[in-house]
Parts: sequence; C-alpha cells; structure tokens
Amino acid sequence: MFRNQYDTDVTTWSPQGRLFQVEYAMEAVKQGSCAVGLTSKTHAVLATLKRAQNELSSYQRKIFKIDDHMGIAISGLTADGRVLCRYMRNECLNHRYVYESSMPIGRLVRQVADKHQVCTQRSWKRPYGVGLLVAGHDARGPHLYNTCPSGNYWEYKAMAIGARSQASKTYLEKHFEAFPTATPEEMILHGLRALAASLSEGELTKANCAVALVGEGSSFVVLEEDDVEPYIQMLKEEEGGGGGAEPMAEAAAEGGAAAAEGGAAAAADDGGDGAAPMES
Amino acid sequence: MSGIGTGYDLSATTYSPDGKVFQTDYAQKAVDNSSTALGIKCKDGIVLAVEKLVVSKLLVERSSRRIHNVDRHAGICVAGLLPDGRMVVNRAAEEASNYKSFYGEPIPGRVLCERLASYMHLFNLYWSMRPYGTAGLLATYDEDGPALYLVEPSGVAHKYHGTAVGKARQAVKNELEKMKLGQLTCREAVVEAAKILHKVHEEDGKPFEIEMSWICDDSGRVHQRVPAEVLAEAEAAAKAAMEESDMED
Amino acid sequence: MASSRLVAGSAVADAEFSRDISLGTTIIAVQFAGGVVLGADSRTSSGSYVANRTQDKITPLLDHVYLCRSGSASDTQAIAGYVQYYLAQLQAERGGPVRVETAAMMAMQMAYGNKNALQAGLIVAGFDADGGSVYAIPLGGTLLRVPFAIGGSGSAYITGWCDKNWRGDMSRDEALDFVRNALRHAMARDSSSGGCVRTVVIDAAGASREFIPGPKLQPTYDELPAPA
Amino acid sequence: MFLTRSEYDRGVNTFSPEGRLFQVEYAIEAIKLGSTAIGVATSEGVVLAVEKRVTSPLLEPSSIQKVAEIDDHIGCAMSGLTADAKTLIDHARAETQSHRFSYNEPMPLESCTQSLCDLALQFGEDDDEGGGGGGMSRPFGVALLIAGWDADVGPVLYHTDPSGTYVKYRCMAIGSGSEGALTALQEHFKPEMTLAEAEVLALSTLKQVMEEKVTATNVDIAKVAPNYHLYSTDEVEGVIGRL
Amino acid sequence: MATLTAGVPKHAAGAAGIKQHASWSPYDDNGGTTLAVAGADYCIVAASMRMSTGYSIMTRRSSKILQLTDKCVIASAGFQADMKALHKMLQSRNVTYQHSHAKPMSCPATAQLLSNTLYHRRFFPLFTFNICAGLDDEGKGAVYTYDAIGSYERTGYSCQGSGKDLMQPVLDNQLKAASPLLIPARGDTVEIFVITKEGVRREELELKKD
Amino acid sequence: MLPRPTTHSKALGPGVAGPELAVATSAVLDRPPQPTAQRPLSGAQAFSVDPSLVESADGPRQHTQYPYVTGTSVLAVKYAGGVMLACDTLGAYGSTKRYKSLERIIRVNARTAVAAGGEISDFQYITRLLEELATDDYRTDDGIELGPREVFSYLTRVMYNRRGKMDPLWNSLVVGGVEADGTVFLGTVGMIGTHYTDSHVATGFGAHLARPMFRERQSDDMSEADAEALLRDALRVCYYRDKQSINKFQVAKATGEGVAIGKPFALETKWDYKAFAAPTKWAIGAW
Repeated sequence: MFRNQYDTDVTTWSPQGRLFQVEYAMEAVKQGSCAVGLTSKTHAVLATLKRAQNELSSYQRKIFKIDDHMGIAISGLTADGRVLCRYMRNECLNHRYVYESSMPIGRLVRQVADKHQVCTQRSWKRPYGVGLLVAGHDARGPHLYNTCPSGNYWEYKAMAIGARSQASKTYLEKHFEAFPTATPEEMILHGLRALAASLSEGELTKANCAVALVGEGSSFVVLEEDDVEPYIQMLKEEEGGGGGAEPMAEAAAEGGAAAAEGGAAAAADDGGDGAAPMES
Repeated sequence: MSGIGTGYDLSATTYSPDGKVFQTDYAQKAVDNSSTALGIKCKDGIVLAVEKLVVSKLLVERSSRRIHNVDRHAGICVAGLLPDGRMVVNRAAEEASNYKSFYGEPIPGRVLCERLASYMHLFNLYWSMRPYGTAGLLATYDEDGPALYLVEPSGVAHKYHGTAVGKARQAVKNELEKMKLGQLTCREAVVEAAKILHKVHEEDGKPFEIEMSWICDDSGRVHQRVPAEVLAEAEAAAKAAMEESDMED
Repeated sequence: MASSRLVAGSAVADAEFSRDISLGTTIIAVQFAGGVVLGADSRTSSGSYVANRTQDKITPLLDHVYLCRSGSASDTQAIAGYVQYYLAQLQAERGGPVRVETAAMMAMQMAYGNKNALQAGLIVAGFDADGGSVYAIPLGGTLLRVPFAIGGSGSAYITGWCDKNWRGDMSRDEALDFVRNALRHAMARDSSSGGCVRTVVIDAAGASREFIPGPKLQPTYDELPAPA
Repeated sequence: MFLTRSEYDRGVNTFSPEGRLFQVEYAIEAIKLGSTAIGVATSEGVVLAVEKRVTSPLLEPSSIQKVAEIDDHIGCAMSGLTADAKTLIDHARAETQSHRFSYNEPMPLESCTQSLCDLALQFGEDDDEGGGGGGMSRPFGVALLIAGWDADVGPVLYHTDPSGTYVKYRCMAIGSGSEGALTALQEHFKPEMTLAEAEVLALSTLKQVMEEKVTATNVDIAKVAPNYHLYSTDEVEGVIGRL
Repeated sequence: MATLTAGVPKHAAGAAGIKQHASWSPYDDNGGTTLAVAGADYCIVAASMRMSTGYSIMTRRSSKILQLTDKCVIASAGFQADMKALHKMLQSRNVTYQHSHAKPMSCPATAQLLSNTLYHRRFFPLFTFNICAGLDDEGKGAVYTYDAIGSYERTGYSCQGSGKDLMQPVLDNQLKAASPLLIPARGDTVEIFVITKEGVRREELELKKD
Repeated sequence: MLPRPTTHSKALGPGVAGPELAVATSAVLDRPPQPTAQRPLSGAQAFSVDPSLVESADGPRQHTQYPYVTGTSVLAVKYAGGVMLACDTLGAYGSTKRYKSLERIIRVNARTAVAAGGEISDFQYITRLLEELATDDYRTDDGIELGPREVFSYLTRVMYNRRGKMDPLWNSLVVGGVEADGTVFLGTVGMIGTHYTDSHVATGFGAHLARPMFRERQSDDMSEADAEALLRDALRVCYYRDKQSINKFQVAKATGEGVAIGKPFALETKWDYKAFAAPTKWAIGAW
C-alpha cells in the first residue's frame, strides 16, 4: 500500500527528498507504550506506562537511570534503547572520571542524536527504532529532551512519546504554563494525569506505571510499585470530582488511527507540504 | 523528474542515461524543502540568519539550533535535515581543530570550505552511503577578512556576497540582489535579514522564530549569536516595516 | 655511520671518526624594522674531524621563511625536509603565502613530537604581511618568539656580546653587521664553529644570500689577519 | 500474510512501514515450531520441564539436551533452533563465571538474563556497540526459560525471545505447545504452591500438549532449589508416578 | 651522533644543573597511615590526612578514604596518584555494577574486585597499600587487608602505610586483650569512618600538627 | 615554489615523504639508541645528557626524557573572593638564564588560570590542550564552561596518564580559579600525577622557601592587598635563594570578575646591610 521502490534502503532518497526507512523507524517509537516528561524551574519528571504480556508476567521497565543527575524513558525497541542507555551511562562515567563532575545534559543528548544520524546514512546499519525522553538537571537547571530515530532532538518544557501520546500531549499543552512553579509532587501528579490520558482501557495502577524525578539537590530516582502508590491514590481521590474522562475519549480516537495508518499518517501530518518530515 | 521509476535513481553511484545522478538531486530536495536560511556579506563581516518553524508550544524557545560555532572565527548555518547538518558541523569543527593543532593557526575560510566540500562530496561516491540532505552557509573571518560560502549536498561550494537556501530561497535572493551589500554594515544587515525573513514568511502564517549570528567587528571578530537585544530590535523593526507596507497596500 | 669512517686506524681514531655528522655550530637570526637577517658559520664536525668546512646551515622552508639548523645534521635535515613538504602542501591548499609563525609552529611540532629521538636546535625566521619575525626552537621543542635568537655551541661565547650590542631599532645594514660580528666572535672562541659566514636577509624584496669566506673576516683579539 | 510483507522482510535491518523488523518477528515464529518447555516458579524453587522429541528409536535420548546448566544457581530450558541456544548458553556461562571471578558472588539472575538479551539484537551490527567480534548475520531463533535462585530475591523465572526482550514470569511455556500450556498454567498455577506440586503442574501441563505419552525418556525435568539439578530417570519416573 | 653542540654549552651546562633532574621515578611515597577494626556489627576505619613527599608536607588535609557504599569503604596509603587512580577505577566499577545489577556492591564483592584490580597491574603495580572495610552480607564487621599486588585476607583489624610498624604491635596488644582502644598518633588530622547498619558516620580528630 | 628537497635519510625515502609520516616517523623513532653519543670527549665536545648514561645501572630503564628549557617555582594563595598566582618569567636553559620574558601563567577561561614550572615545551603542549577544551566549550555555546576544579581534574588525568606511559610531561602545574557558585579553588599537580588542593601551594623550590611564610600569614579571608603583599614577599625570598630565578615576576588573579594576568614587574631587594658590605668585619678569621 505505501510500498514504493525508495523505501527498503536507508541510503536511498525518495524523489521528494525523504528517507522512508527513517520514517518507518519512527513508527516503531509509536508502537511503544506511552512515556511522558515535564520540567519545572527546579525539577524534571518522567512518567511511563509499563506493559505486561499477561497476568503471570512482570511489567517491562521503561525508565533507566543514566547517572545521578539524569535518566531516560524509552519508547520503541527496548533492545535499541538499552544500547543507547549503555552508551549514555558510559559517557557519563567517562566524564566523571576525567572531570569529576556530571556531564551537561544537552551535550550528551547531542552525542546520542549524532549516533542516531550515523545509522541513517550507512547501508549496513538500520536506524535505531527507539525514542528517548531524557530528563536531567545540570548547571543550567532541569532539562527535558526528546530524541528520535531520525537523529533529531528537541528540548521541551513537556513532552510525550509512544502509543496514544497525542492525548498526553493535549493534556500537557493545556497545563504546561503551570509547570514552572509546580512542586515536585504536583509535577508527578501532572505526569501521571498526562499518562492516564493515553490509556485506552483500564486505569493507572502501581504496577503498570513508573515515575522518575530529578532536580536541584535531588538525584535521579525512580518511583515504582509502593513508592508510586500514594500518588495514584491522590489521583483517584481527585477523580471523584470528575477529571480525566474527556482526554481519554480523545485518546481512543487517535490511538485507533495510529495503529492503522502507520507511515502514511506520519507523512501526512508532519510533511503535508512535501517537506522532509524529519526536519523541524 | 524524469528519473522516477526508471531505476536509475536508486543509488548515488548510478548515472541516468542522460547523465544525471538523481540521488544527489533528491538530497538537494531535502534542502530545498527546508526552512529558509540566508547569509549576507557586509563591509565589516558576515550575518547568517534562518527561520525556524515552531512546531509545538511545548518546545523550549531557541532550542535545536541551526546555527553553530565551528571555531571562534567560523560558524555554519545548516539548512535541510538537521541531524545531517550537525554531522557536517561536527566535521567542520574537527577540521578546524585538526588544522589548528597541526599548523598552529586558525583554519582559513577557504581551506575549511574546501575540506567540507570534499567531505560532503565523498557521500556521493558510494552506494553504501547516501548524500547528505543538508547545505551549509559558512561564515568565516580570517587574515583575508570576512567570507561567506555555501556548501551543497553534491559537494559543490562557492563563495558569495549574499545567498539563500531553503523554501523561499528565490524570493530572498531577489531581495538580496536589490540591496547594495558591499555598503551595508552587519548591524544594518541584521535588520535587513529580519525584514526579509518576515516578508517571505508572510504567506505561510505558521509561528516561527529567527536565529541569527554574526562575525564582525561588533562581535570581536568571533562568530557568535546576535545578542538578544539586537535581534529583538531587528525583529521589531521588521514587523513595523511589514505593518507599514500593509498600510500602503 | 660506516660511510663516515674515513680512516682505518687505531681504535681511538676509529671512534673519533665514526660518529654522526654534527653541526657544532653558531647560528643567529635577528629582526629589524623591515625584515630579518639570519646567519651561520659553515663548520660541520665528526668528532674532532671537520667533515665539511663549507656547510650551508641556513635552509629555505619557503621563499620567505628560512631555517637555521644546529644539532645533528641528519636530524635537522630530516626536519627541514618534512617542514618544506608540509608547508608547500599548505601553501597550495591556502592559495597564498604561509605566515612565518605557522612555519615555525610546524618545525616545533616535528621537534617536540620527536624530542626523544632528535637532537635539533632550530631558529626559524622570515618575513610576512606582519613584517619580519624570529622564532627560537631550542632542544626539547619549546617555541618562542624573540627579537633575536642565537643557537649552537658557539652561542654560549657570545651571549653577553649580543645582550650588549643588540638594539631594537637596527636598520638592515646594522642588523647584518650585528650578525656578522656575532658570528666572527663565536668562531674565534668555539672550536666547533668556523669556516665562513653565511647570511640571508629576508625583507619585502625577498631573500638575498651573502657569503663571506673565512679569511675575509676581521680578526679578533690575539688572531692574525689572513695574508693578503 | 507473507505476501503483503514481502518487500520489507528480507533484510534483517529493514523496517516495515509500521516500524517493525520482520526478520526478528520471523525468528519468534521459529520458536512456535520447537519442542515445548515449561517453567514454574514457587517460593521453594523453580521447576523446568521440557519435551524431548525422540525422532528415532535408534537415537540416544540423553543426547537431546533441552535443559542446560548455566551456573550453580541458574539453569535454562530452550525451544526453537537449539543450536543457536548453545551460543547463548556459552555466553551466559562465561558471564556468570566472570562475575564470580570479579566479585566472588553468584551473578544476579536478571543481570545474566540481560547480558543474553544484549547479545540478541547484535545482528547486523558491526562496530561500536557490538561488544567486540562483530555481530551475527541474523537474529537468534531460540527462546529460553531461565530459572535461577537469586541471593536477594529467591527463585526467579525469566523468559527471553529473539527480539532481546525478557520478562519475569511466575510460570511460562514456550514452543509448539505453548498456547495450550499457558492456558492450563494460568488456570492451575497458585503462588503458594510447593515445589513438588510445581513438578506435577509442569509435567501434567506438558503431558497435555505432547503428542506422545510422557515417559522418563522423552521429557527432562530440572529444578533450581537453590542449586541446579537435572532429574535422573528415577526421579522423573517418581514425578510421573505422582501425576 | 657525535657532538651535540646545539645544546647546552659545555662550561655553562652545569652538568649538575641538568643531571640532577635527568632521571625520574614513576613512583613517590606520599606516606600516610590507615587503620581498620571490625566489630560484631560495626566497623571503624581511620586514616591520617597528611600527604607528604620526603621530608616535605604537601598538604595536611587530603583524604585517603573512599566511601564506596553505605557498607563499604576503602582506605589507601602509598603513592597518592595511584591511590586516586585506584579509587576512581573502583568508583566507576561500583557505578557500573549498580547499573547492571541494580544493587550496591557488597563489601566482600568489593574486596574481591579490589584484589583483581591490584593484581591486574601486577607488572606495573599500583603503589598503594589498602584496607577494604565495612559490613559483610550478614551485617558483621569485615576488614580485608592487602599488599600492593592484590594478595588479601580477611582479618579482625589491620593497619597499613608509613605508621604500620609502630601501630601493628599496639593493635596486637590492645585488641587481643579487652581494653579500651588507645592509639598514640602524631600528625595533622585523623579522619574516622564508623560503619554500622544505619550507615556511615565521619568524624575528625585533630592532632598536634608537628 | 621551492624545488622538492632530495632526501638525506632513510626516514624520507627517495623523493618526497608522504603525509602519514607526519609527526613521528618510525625510522626516526626506531633508530637504535646510540649510547656513546654525548659523553664529553677530549674536551672538544659540548655537553648534553643522555639519561641512559646518567642513570644508575640497577635502576629501572626509563625513557630518554629530561627538561631543557625550564621555569622554576610557582606560588599561589587563596584570599577573600579569589586566588592569586605568581612566578618569575625566566626560561632557563640548563643553568643558563636564557629567555627572560617567558610568561608561565595562562588564562584557560573566564574562571580559570593555570601556571606551570618545569619544561616549557611540555607546558606549551598543555596550553594547546587547554585551548582546545576552551574552544570546545565555545563551540558548544550552551553557557557551560569548565570550572577550575574540572580543569584541575582533567590535568591530573593528563599528567598521570603520561607518567603511566613512562613519558611524563615534565611540569608542576598550579590551577586556580573561582567556581560558578563563587567557591575559590586552588590545586596543584606534579609530573607523575600527584595532586592536592589547599589554601596555598608552591611548586619546586617554593615548597621549601615560600610555604613556611604562607603557613604563617595566609588565610582564606585575607584581603587582596594582603595576598599580593604576601606573594611579593615570598617571591623576593625565592629570588634571593633560588639560583634559577630572576627579578622579573608576574602575578595573576582569578576572581568572580574573571582572570587578570598582570604585567611583568621587578621587586625591590635589600642588600645594604652593613654586614653584607663587610662580612668579615665582626668575625675575624671568616672569609
């Protein structure tokens, strides 16, 4: 259906100046479960939805600590995510070894993105099929970055990636002006609410979500299971007032489309005017 | 686009029967579709400017830059695929650094330009790689003074008094040709560049921001971002000029 | 080394003659208002034996940059060869003349990068858009811009003389005289320096060489003038 | 299904328009052809039960190895292209031994599993991340059930597949009979089971999905409680007797 | 290569002027004394903070103790640059360990790692004398003592470094009989780490600074 | 264009050498050692040292490296709001006082200064490394710059790694500066990687001559004027008693405002004690 002769090889340009293999890899990110990130003036927060294959299995981990001041949430091919995670951890360690300080977030993200780019230009490689949300805190304050298989990266105030992330983004766009002054606790709640918006069925439980926090004076910490439970309780209590139903509806509609449309959808919304969809 | 579907356009190592290398042309397309970037050589230096669409209000302002420092005396504005552009910038920085450590002097603009051009050209020679989908406007200031170059995906590079790449390149070039570039100072050129970008962006209507750098006496002959207040002034002047011309219409 | 074994004699003689060729030397360069003057003696010794009495120790690196060599003849010649090569390449790439500082930097890179293997004391001097300049690269590969530089075994004998007689405002001819006299005094006291005096003046007009045969030099204290 | 995919399924590194790597997914298919293996974790230890397809009466059944020891405290059951499993098991053995050498302690089970999964997606890679020695030309066609006793956590069971994904399970089945077996396991598994009950659950489930009758020669049972132990014929017969 | 006449003129050369610098050693002894005592459920580690070379004091405030985890510290005397390199290596290894195993490295694991690390450099040894101390997996105090190339053993107490010869008999005497521990110490400052199941506490004891 | 040189050695081969021979030709490096090289012989030879000859026979075999052009002590103290570094400007060649305008303090970036004693060519190399680091920061243009502590840590690794290769950089370095949060930093690292931070440091001879004065008079909250006076006094003592020093000094300070390296100056010295003029007057028999 989308088949054309320019889309099986990462080193082939289409006549419109597009790289289909890279666009397809970006679809892999959309297949992963949702990950949300947001920043305040002092902290950065990640929230992720974990999937389990059946009731006897554990949940897939999606948040990884990189260093005391930084961590990532991944969406897409987990194994690719781990390769990048290992690379980032190593870079941070080396930086610490040489300079005895933590690595600036933006510089590491750029290196990671450059690593992505190389995989989009060599026939013997394939693009990384994973998107990262990188949250960290350095000399310039808290940061949230998003990298994608194309090698693009952006710094965000708040962002969501993965399946049905549009619903989460809608939540974030509605509330992001409140984030800069929010307390860490409020940030976590915002993160969970944004995450809840991406759910197609069921609800957030202590087992299916994880949250991470990093900020001024507090090193990167992942909250799971019992640690995240109190926040979920808080959400449930406020839901009594009738909050999150509306974004959920949106999510369902958008989510259905995403699975079916695949690459065509991406091409249509990002590059309607024929621009290469990879560039901002 | 006589190449489409003929099978002669799938690899950078294939000529079409009429002697074209289509993969190189296609890579150039990625640049042509990009947001507009321009460079102006003034009497006292160079100004680089580029428009950037703001795709989401969640983005941090002025992140994901298109203008990069290569060394203290050189900078590049990249159009086209940003990741590709960054690799070209990295290579430029590497060349600058190697040259400096080997010869002990900053790399001359001409040398940097030629080395970058041959680097980009390299990717047009092997089936296992693809040409870069990016073009670089290179601004340098060396002992021979300021210079502006444009390096393209094919590996072709030329020196310019003023040029533009990206979607609105033709409109911008028309504007530039009307101006007396040799008499302009960088301070004036910053305002002109803002005006041009606002003007060519007008039809588009999408939100955008302008990124601008200069290398001139005002910047101490080092390549740096145009100071925020200077840029703000220029943008204000540009918007005022737009409104004025709207009134006239 | 075997090739320099000129005399097959006793073990002592053998040791004396079977050494590497070395520039037991006096070299000097000085900057003046419009350029630079370089100068050197012409003696090359191998042990006690004078292997060459008319050696040219001033080697062009570029049309407008010259190099004075001291230390091991082969080491410094090798360095000069590399520097010439790279500078020619660089000049072609840049499409214009290379600055003296850059040439000096290249020579320093060679000397510093191989300091454990080389015996080379160099002076690089030349003329470019910024006027004349002199760079000293002593053993070890330190690079220093100086108004004048002396080097080689003979330099120790004339350090004080140079300190006294050097002036910052010398004309071309004064600078040339300064160089000739410095060399004359060094050759008078250092047995490793001798022969003739060679000088090169580099200014806006280009490089010009001069050769003064030993007997033409004015004798110093306790020496006899050469018979007419 | 294969026809529609055919444009994107030949290169191991080619993404389909939906962002999938079909070669990996096909490798996962390979496991569905393999012999069935079942793992059950209880608080007393983990039991692995595997089917051995004795294709000829002339074959020496003990030479069919479907369960293997990795370290004292880790064993694994495999299904799929078992020759591929040899590479993985060798890797795991080296990792666990190296851990003992470095830290004088048994390797945590999750780390061991992780190191196997890191290997899984190294096909088609050539340089930087490959961990040396270059990558493989195709994905592994094998799934593993890794059973172990962790110093901190106690008995653990992991499942790995060719995509390099690993998941912790309380009980799990792989191979041709896995679907049927999983349904049975979900129905009968109880977290508070004893090891003896787990042996029975594993073997009876296996029995349901096997075409042949269960005998001491065509199944293997192993446990990690807390050390790896492969059941002798007598022990297997004992379990069969309790069915 | 006969005459090196580019060089230092013979009379001025002050043969000694250069000669005295002309050889160097890749090692130095920066002194320092370290000590550790294991208790039933605690462990105490102390180290002097002076760093010296020959008869010269470089600084009076330089730590020789690396706290790796809540249950394990390493105290090293000897050549400071090697000590720092060793501590950095162990720190990196500890972080890597935590990344791959999701738990801090135990004291016995650290002890084995330290031995391997030292032995790995058997033919260009790290000139350091180490004590690894903390609580073992059962919560008991543990002291491991090493030579420079990785031989180690677990002991109840140990001391290392320049004051070892003076201190060992005191320890032998005091710790084999039940009496309050008293160690005669001279120097600048002693830093003391007390490791219990609650964590690690650091104290300082000022000395005579003579 | 110059005529291509004909070659003189095997290192170059026939014709022109290729670029892969850029820095260290294997022929140059692999040349067998010539042990009899610089032994002073029959009085005709100038002197230089081959350490393989100087070394004791039983010591470890070490690389042939030794300093040629050297700088002597560097002194530095912390004071309220900053750190001050000082040294003379002599580049000694053996015991010859050869280069007298050699500046041994460099500014790394807005917050960090580095000063060096020891081999100058190695310090120039280190300078190039640090310049590259600063350029990297400039290039990244993210508002983040290496602080003095990071520069120090980096230099400790450089020094230690080189000694590990048995090819040390023959320097003692002093790093001073102010961190982004206002903390004043001062540290020193030696040629084999030994390093420490303190309120005052002095390398080389200064460790013996200046530090006793520092211990007496330095405090972290002293005024800038007091710090400068202290350094001048210490420099004077070093000049009196270190034969490798000259009366031409430089002082640099790093504060929150940035790094300022002062112009070279000379110190007033005192020689007019009566006993100096006639040392034997009150001590009959002395000479």
